[in-house]
Amino acid sequence: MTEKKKHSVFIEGPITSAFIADSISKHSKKTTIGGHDIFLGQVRNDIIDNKTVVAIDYSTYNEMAEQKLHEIREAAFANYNLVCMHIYHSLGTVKAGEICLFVFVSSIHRKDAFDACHEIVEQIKADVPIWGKEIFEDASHVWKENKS
Amino acid sequence: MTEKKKHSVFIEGPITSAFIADSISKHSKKTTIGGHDIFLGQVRNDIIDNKTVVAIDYSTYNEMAEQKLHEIREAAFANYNLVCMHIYHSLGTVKAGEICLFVFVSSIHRKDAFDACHEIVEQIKADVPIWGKEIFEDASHVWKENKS
Amino acid sequence: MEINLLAFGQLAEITGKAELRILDVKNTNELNQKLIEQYPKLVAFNYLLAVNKKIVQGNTSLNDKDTVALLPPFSGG
Amino acid sequence: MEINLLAFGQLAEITGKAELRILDVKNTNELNQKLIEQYPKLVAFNYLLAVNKKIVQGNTSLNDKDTVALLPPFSGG
Repeated sequence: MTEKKKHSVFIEGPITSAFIADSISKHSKKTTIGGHDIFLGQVRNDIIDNKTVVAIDYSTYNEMAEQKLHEIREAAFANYNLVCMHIYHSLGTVKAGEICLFVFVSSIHRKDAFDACHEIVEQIKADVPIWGKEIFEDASHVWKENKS
Repeated sequence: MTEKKKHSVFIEGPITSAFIADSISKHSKKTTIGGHDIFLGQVRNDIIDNKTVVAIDYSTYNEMAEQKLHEIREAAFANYNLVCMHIYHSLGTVKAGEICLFVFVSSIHRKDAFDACHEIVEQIKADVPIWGKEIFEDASHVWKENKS
Repeated sequence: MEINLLAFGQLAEITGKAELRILDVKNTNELNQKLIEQYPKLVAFNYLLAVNKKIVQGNTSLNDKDTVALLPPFSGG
Repeated sequence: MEINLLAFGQLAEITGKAELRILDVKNTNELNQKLIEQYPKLVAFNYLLAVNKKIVQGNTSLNDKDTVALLPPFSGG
């Protein structure tokens, strides 16, 4: 098994810019890193049937999601030359304009970080059991569905 | 001409995580954005001929760099569906572990942000007149050269 | 025998509960049959089944105490 | 006629100054010739020329008050 540190992926509510800044600054001691690629998913105020999305309420099948994320993580380390990677996803309510997903990939040379980050984000969207309920101003909702 | 806001790309010294956090949080009012891709270049403590790089001292041909960066920016907006983009690069001394490049691309759908961010970083490295002098512990130096 | 059924997202709205006990189903075909009888809305619904956290395709036999999850289309990120 | 020559990075180390006046060169070939006479180390050096902020390839004529920059390989990022 690897020695990569494990922490919970899920965060209650939005991912704050202070949290992201703190993650970035923790990497200043890892001086083999030459590039970081960071993806942030932000909740859009989409208009669906004339109603505006004001928030997304996220839920998950936690045990299965953690297992799937572990597989995604192991595959990324096997396929790319990475120094480290971190994935955080919100649960509960995230308002339009707030951050719900934070994928942070660091490598010696930039290409690994770019390619791995993009692939990880696609895998999270396609394979991890997380559901987003889009909430409108009038408190009605629809269930979001990711397109492949 | 476009209405995209222009600000200076160059920052004296390292780009701090507080600066990055502030940039991220400014985007929470742009609620058409669904994804951000951020690239951060970090100074590595490479070992060259048994000597360890402790910092890079960056200089530029400012007028030409600003013009080239303007072209890169215009091309990215022409070729991708972007909501906004920002480029910051350090001048002067940036120590190993500190951030020297910050490219921040935001779009409605993630693919535009990913593709544009990667392309912009490659163009900055290949086409913008910036030079990095790698400084060793003993204050001697070598000039860095980007590989294509 | 008894299986533990978990329903997520929109499927939990249809079943009315996030967790149910289901008795006497030998495989996923029988389970789907039973669920559709109980919740006719499921017929029109596109979902996957996970048995003990692994997604299964086609008819799969079930054992006592298995956990089966009804997974609507994912929408994380 | 006079051109304004800018030298950057390692090239400024070779010329000893970031900015020089060069007299009586009609084109970039003449300029390169003159520079190599003055700074023999430049022979081995790979650099580009920008005339008024535009990179030029091949021999290019120069006008009075043009700004020519000596650009060593870039290493930003």
